[in-house]
Amino acid sequence: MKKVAIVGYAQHPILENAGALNEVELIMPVVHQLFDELGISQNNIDFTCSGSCDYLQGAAFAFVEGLSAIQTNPPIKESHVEMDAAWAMYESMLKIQMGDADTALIYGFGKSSPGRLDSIISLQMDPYYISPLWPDRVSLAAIQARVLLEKNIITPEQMITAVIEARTNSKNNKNALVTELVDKESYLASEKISSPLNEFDCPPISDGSSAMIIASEEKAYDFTDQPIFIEGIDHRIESSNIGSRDLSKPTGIMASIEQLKLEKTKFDVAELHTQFSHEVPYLQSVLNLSDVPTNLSGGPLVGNVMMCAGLDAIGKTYESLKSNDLTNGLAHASSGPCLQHNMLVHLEKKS
Amino acid sequence: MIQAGVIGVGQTKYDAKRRDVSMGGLVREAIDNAMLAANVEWDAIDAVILGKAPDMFEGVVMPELYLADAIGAVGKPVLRVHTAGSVGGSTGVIAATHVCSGQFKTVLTVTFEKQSESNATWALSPRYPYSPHINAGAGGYFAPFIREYIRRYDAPEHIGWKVAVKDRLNALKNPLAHLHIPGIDEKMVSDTPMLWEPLRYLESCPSSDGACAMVITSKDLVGSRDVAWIKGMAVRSEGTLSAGRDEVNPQAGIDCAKDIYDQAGITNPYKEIDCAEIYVPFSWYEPMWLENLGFCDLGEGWKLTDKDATAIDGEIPFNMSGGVMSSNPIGASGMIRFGEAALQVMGKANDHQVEDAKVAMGHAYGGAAQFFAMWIVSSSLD
Amino acid sequence: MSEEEKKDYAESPINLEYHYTAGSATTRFLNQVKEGKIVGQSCPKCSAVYVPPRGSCPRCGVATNIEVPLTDKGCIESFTIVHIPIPGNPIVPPYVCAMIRLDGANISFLHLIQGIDVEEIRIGMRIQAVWKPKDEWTHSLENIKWFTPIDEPDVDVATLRFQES
Amino acid sequence: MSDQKDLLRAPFELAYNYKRSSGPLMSKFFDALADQKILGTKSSTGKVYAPAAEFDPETHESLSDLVEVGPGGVIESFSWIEEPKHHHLIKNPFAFALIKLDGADTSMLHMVTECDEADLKIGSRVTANWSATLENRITDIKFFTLEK
Repeated sequence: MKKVAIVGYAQHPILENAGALNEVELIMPVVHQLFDELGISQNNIDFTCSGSCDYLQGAAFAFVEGLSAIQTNPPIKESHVEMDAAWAMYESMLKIQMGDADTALIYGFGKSSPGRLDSIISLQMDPYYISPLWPDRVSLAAIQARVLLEKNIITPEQMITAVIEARTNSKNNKNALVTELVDKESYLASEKISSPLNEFDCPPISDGSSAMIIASEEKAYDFTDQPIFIEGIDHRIESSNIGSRDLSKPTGIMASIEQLKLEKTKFDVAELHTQFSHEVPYLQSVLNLSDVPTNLSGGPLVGNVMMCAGLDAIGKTYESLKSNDLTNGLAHASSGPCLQHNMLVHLEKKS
Repeated sequence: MIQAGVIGVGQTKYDAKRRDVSMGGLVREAIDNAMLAANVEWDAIDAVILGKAPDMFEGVVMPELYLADAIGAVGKPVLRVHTAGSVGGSTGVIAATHVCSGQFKTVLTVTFEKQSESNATWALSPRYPYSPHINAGAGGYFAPFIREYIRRYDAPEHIGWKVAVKDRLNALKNPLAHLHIPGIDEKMVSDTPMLWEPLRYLESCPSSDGACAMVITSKDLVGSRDVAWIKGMAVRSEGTLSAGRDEVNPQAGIDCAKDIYDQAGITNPYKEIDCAEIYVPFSWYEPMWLENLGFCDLGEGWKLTDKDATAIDGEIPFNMSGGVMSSNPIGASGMIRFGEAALQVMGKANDHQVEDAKVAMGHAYGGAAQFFAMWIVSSSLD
Repeated sequence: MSEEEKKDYAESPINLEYHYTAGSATTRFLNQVKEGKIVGQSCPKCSAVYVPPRGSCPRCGVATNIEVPLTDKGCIESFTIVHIPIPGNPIVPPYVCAMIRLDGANISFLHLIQGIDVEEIRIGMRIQAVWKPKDEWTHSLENIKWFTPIDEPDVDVATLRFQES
Repeated sequence: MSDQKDLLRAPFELAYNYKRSSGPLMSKFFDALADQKILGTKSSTGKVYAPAAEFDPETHESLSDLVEVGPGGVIESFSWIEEPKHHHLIKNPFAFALIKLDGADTSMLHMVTECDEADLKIGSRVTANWSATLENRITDIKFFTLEK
């Protein structure tokens, strides 16, 4: 299989409300930042792919508006997934592997501030049996948290630790939205939103955008001396019927671990698309990351741009490997309620 | 590059309201038909690629999550594509890309729209603050480009009626088509009410429910099955409000067609392509696309239509299935073009089969005539 | 409920509330529209002028950061006559919806044409905005009631096509 | 970036009454709710999905064998909302819960109320309460309450 590497990544500062910026104004700065860093332009890009969700802003064609941020004269090879931009990266990688492109630009953008994310996420559920009950995203996550706590797969202390560490790690992340430190007392004093989850267990409503450039092995070295290779990548979806899933057994992730032969891989760093505190210890245990530095960026708990946060996990892992003496990184992207659809990306720096 | 082919195409019956099925039931109907045609079981499917137009049509956000069970994707990779009206075509391209990349052997791809769940004009352009009440629906958007085409090349008005009749007569040979209008003729079309001048009611596509699925596999797994080899595929996009765009003859369409012809080794599409399923949602887009896709010179498209070149027994048959003019489940409409092209070269198009079709083209476009997806399929690999 | 009356569907109401924010380029533009002025934005690279501006030139992929005051005169690039009612649109058909190309702009936008027999409307016809009374002006192009033909020679629309110099 | 205070903001609403047609299987499920009955589907492996699933996520088969389940069942997990938000259908404290109905192998997401958080445990038994007006929707089950 043709090798593909990440050669650049840029992230817009995560905002509580990016109202002053339309789609174009949100996307253009990160794309330009990336082009400037690499000294290239859209003319160097063979394929462009984006990830976004119309319903976040309530616009029927948010991605069409967004495309105006990109130079499209002459017309470009371009596509769009109504998913986290991690999947736009996945599609772009396939394009490179089939030989239709050597380079790809990926971008994602999301504005959760204009709408009510709780209601919007309810509409991801089964439209006959579940959506009409309007279950909010926190309650759905809380149902999984309670299963994990009840089965002693995670502990309340681990959730507190996840929150405290996320806030502490936000200092590593110049784009983090939430940087205020939290201690155990204030955590415990916080009111539950949907028990067992309180506000600290949940990600902030966030607006932002991110962009990434990937390239074939041959082309990658034209951009950088140190490309970070996608050594393995796999994603799986689980049932839409959360009542038929064992919420303490991540069958999709386990299948990906087996597919990628990750059981014995020793990772140096990991970034997980864990939107809620309980997901951090849960996935650390599933992915065997107990002694691996995880979410050094603070992760989604300090900034959670919908449709970007998965790509950001890959981007942050890329940055960690690039700027440190590290070799193997694991990134995780997720979609849907209770970690329904998960992607694992094994990134490697060649010596 | 790994060579790939379509081994199964499955479609639903298209209708204004498929109230007899749920959304899951609708997509499964197409999938069952595709897998039966391909003679594959679920364990052969390595990934599922889903496409549809805006989520607002059905009010389900990111529906691959809800549809995971219905599309048989549980435990597998699934990708959801949305590229506006071209999505059916670009989903086909991305599905084939999964196989051509070498990552997957056999993939299932499905696209759908259940427009009866809401109202298309509402779902496509809800009213936003600060924007004037100018929205006149998709027809209102495209009609000025059509008028400009007519002006530019001095085309007579009966051309639009002629396409409307030809596609609906073809639809009578396709039991799955939404519109079956026996006895349709140019007089009937020209007697229907004007909607968006110069477009009359019967010169416009219907709003349909339906789904289309395909099974695509790599060369080594085709075996003795009937197959449509994918000889070329491409996508192109250009910005909506870009200075210098020619909406009548978009550069993205020209470039996309050239790309697939180059891949397939086609130098004269008019001669070398046996038939084509082209995205024609309004009658006049047939002559416009004939020119844009290089089947003739600029200004000559309406003349080809006028001399019946696009009839099912003509030089370059267009939309033998009845086309978008006869069935339009928006998210699936592009994939129906791709799938019908495959059926033609597999010799499986039944009553609307073009005799001896060996090379066929599938085409989709969307947005403000700015997103394009196309492919060339062939009965032989060489 | 009799069989005939029994619906084959159930209604599922979905009401989502949003706060629309216009973004920087649009805000700049609409603030001028509120004052009865039309100010396009031009591309620093290819000089194309956009009205209404969205903040970028999609030809070049750069921000349109140069303000270009325009008049309210232009021509009809193309048009349609809408004969059917559109959900959510209060205008009573038939009405003329035209692609308006203002003088000095390099893209067109849709607006209404009135003040002429629909039979006489032509591509290339010169037109000018008819504004609502000043006290009704808001942040919307609806401040222009419609465009109406003016007595100037038609424009060859082929010359409207933007060419990079 | 323009100044936030100069920014044009306005509320708007995306509102539509979607028309859900539920197909041959789920329509039987919704019709049964009118008789205060809850149906599940049995797969070829013998597993019973409730509410009646159209497709088996394990075997991918289409399901058609309907069996009655509930109306009582056991809470498999829940989240407790002390202060309901605007979009919630119940305005008093309530839980979203996964409820494994008697006779089913999978759980149904619904709401549980008329109790305190402390009353609910994983394993608590609950039973369906019915809405006075029937709309052929999942809300025809009003909510679940603890079994007396």
